Amino acid sequence: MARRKFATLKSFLDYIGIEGDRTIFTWVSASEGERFANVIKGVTAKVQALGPATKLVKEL
Amino acid sequence: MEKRLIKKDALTGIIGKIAQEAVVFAPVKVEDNVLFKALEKGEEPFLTYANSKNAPKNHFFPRSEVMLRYTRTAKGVEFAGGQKEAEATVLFGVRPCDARSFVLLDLLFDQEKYKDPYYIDKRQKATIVALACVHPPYATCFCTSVDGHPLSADGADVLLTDLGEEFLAEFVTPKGEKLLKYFGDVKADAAAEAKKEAVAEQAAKEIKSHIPAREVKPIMDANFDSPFWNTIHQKCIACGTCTYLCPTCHCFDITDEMKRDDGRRLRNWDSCMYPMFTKETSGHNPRPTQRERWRQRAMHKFSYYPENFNAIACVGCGRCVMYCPVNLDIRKIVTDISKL
Amino acid sequence: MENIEKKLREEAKRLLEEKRVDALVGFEAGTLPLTATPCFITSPEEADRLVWNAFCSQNLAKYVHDLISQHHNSQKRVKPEDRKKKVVGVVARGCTTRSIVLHLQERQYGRDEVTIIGVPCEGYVDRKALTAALDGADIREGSLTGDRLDILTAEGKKEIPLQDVLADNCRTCRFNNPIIHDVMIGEPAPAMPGAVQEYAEVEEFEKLSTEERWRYFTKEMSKCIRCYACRQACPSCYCPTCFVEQTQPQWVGLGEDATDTQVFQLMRLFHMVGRCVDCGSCVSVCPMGVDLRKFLKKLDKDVFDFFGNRAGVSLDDPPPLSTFKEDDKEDFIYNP
Amino acid sequence: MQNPYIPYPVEVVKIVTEVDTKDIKTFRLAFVNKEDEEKFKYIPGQFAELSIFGKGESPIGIASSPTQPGYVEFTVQKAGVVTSALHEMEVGTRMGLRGPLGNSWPIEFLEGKNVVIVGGGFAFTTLRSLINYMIFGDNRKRFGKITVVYGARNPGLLIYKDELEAWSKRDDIDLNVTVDKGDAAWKGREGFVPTVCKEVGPSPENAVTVICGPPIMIRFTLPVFFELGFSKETIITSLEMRMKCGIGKCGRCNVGSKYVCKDGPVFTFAELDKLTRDF
Repeated sequence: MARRKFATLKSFLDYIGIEGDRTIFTWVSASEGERFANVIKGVTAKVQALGPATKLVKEL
Repeated sequence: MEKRLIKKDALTGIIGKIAQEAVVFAPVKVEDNVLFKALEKGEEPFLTYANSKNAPKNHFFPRSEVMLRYTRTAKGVEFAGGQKEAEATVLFGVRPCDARSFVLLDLLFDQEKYKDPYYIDKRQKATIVALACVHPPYATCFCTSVDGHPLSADGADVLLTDLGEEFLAEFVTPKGEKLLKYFGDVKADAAAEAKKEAVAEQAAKEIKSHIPAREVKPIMDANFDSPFWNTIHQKCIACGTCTYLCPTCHCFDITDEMKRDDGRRLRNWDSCMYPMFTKETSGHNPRPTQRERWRQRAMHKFSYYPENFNAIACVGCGRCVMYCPVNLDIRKIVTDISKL
Repeated sequence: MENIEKKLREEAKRLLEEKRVDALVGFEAGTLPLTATPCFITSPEEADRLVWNAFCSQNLAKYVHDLISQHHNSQKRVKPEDRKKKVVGVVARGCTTRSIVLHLQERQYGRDEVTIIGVPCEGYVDRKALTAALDGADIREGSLTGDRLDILTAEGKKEIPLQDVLADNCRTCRFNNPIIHDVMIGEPAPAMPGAVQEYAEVEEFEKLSTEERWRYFTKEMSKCIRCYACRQACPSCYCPTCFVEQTQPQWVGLGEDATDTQVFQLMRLFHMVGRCVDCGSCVSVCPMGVDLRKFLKKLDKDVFDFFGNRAGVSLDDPPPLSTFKEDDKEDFIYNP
Repeated sequence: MQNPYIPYPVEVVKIVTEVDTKDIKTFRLAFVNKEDEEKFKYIPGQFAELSIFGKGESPIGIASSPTQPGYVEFTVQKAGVVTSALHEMEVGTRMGLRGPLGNSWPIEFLEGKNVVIVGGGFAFTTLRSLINYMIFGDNRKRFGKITVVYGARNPGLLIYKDELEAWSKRDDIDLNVTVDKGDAAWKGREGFVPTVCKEVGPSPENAVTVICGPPIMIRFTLPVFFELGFSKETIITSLEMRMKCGIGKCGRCNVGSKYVCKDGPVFTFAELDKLTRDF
């Protein structure tokens, strides 16, 4: 069910104009240390490529 | 009182000139909505409009405004009033009903004790140029039932009346007279005034919607617990459309917001139609259902305001009637109450 | 239509006389020309107030939910053996019954607590489209004859084809006849021709660039005045306390900050995944004309594309977000 | 123009946990700027908005008496966002204080009369302010007999225990403290406030009753006083409503045409009778 929610959420955020690479989902088990590291590296790289988020960010 | 006649096509030019010296608010067509808003560069005022969807009160009492700002420091929180000093503004093309709403709001925000500096500052620095309703625009207009008139100058500093070939500009207050220089030097003659009289009479006749607003106060007071209130609210969906579009509604909420060490205290519109409006921390709500909330809205406008300020808190613009999503018509409610 | 109205009144009268319903929600004529407004009827004599026409816009399932849950609350402190049952009758078109199906799936009330008087539907008039078609002129008088609206405004007479001012959700409606009913009035209505292009608008929008889509989203949301009419009119929005009104923690600011409005709308919209029946109520009640449907229809489309589900069209389907299949879409999952 | 929405900066100088359940505390606040104290001149029965930046404001009755210079005290029950934040605070914290707001107990009307004070639970705060005001120095001579009936559900929920002790030793104040149900250590009176009022039986002769407590207590106590011969004009209470601005603008705390924040919170029952009831 989580998979269904994430599938629609990612698609919807992309649809309203939030870059797809900012909404990332994956499964990582506690035993998959290396995979976890790779995921974090990959996500960081994607987000760095996009630069700081300005959409939906509130400034007082 | 100074009176001038101006050519019909001169209005846009006048607004342009005023805009060089003050911020001008005017009706503007934005997609399908006519909004009363600050004219931005290159934006054309829309002067053939009926009335704006939002009420011009928004300028004095905005949807949201900063009351106070604060910062968390090592010494503790430091704070200061967050009020920006208001700029000189001209509200151009306000309909007489909406102009009257300013008079009603002044009664509340500018009382002897407890003056509201946010409202008063903007109000004092604004000049109101009203545009008379030579032909009242909507079948739902009922200003004449609530002490208004389609050609009323109540609340206005300058009143413009379309006399067919030209506009009559009446400078009703000293504040209004400061705008004289923009309106040329053709003084209005007796003929123009006579014409205005005739227009005024005709315009009032064109108002077809009448409600017994002045008569209902004692009936309402006596019928606070009447079963009448048990059914009228049923279809109300408890949205705030009527109150948010109303030129006289003024209820607000105060909330704090923080981001890291900086924060602000805001006042935001609130609505007596919302269940949360009076809900207490304990969970107790003195107005537990839409029945009490509707009664409050009706009583506030037609009983409490008259009692406290000797004025009905309604200008008859008809916005709540036209835009209520479920057609809960305040005119019908007032009329029905009068028959109790 | 007139025939349907006559039958509807007879049926309503009968249900009330036979005490098969305690209250009935329908439409009556509004106080403005070319409008209808929700009404609540509890006695057979009142049945003659009922109307059924192209101006009945709201989704009455909203009231069904409200009435039944109010009744449930009122019974909470009553001993089980003394509890009374209340049956709410409702005049329901396709989308209204979809909402009822949804309520039943989400266990908001029992099937025996609602009596559905099904009516065929060929779409309702979008008030804002009508105003736009009249260039903002005030409607003084109006009537509907067949497919033609005859309107008198301050500027004069005008004829408008009904088709031109139907609500967008009606034009592309796939379910204009009741999904479930206890009584059906009249014959089922013919299918709406636009149904085949149900998602055309969404598909067009998907083709825009990310920034163009974001610009459109922010522009539309900037119109919102946070009156919550959309939420209040929506039969699927029935949380006892909306997240906007929660204070501990406060999820979203209450002012007119653009991001707060965007977040409010985004959250509300996303709560509609698999739950929006495309009744158009939120759109029709919005005083500012925010294009909510552009976004809701996307959720509808995704749920259909991904999971083959359409909200409230079958009592046997579980709600799409409370079930799953082994082979559900997972191409979106990141795999470095 | 004085901005009535801007609070005065104050510092928490003392915190007293009043009850066993620890959810009622008294906060003593001192003005950061001495001149603000001068501007914050108050009368017993008034309230103020306690302002916690980042959280909001909460209207609370003033528990101290103007005869206690140098600080202002508030007794606060932990309930909502602001009061919970307040309960987290430590001595030395800075916050804001806005007021004084509302009318007050009608001191002039009470002068020369016997005063009966009836309080229940944690609503005793502004009554404490009034008592301390009346018994302070020469003030005492301005009032007749002072009778106090104060009740709580159990001994652990009585607030201002030290003061109750001190008052009980004075002979110019008839103090009757009661609890609904006592415990092993409780040697005082047991019984509900209405019953105790009946037992104490104050004379209505030249007397005024000031009553403050939970609605249910008020509902059952009122008939007792009517029976004793008090008129609606001589029974005074203080109302509570959800408030925001505190100055009659934000539009939520009205009872009929009167705003609890501005025209109240203190009303006589004769006045309340004339108002359309919505509370």
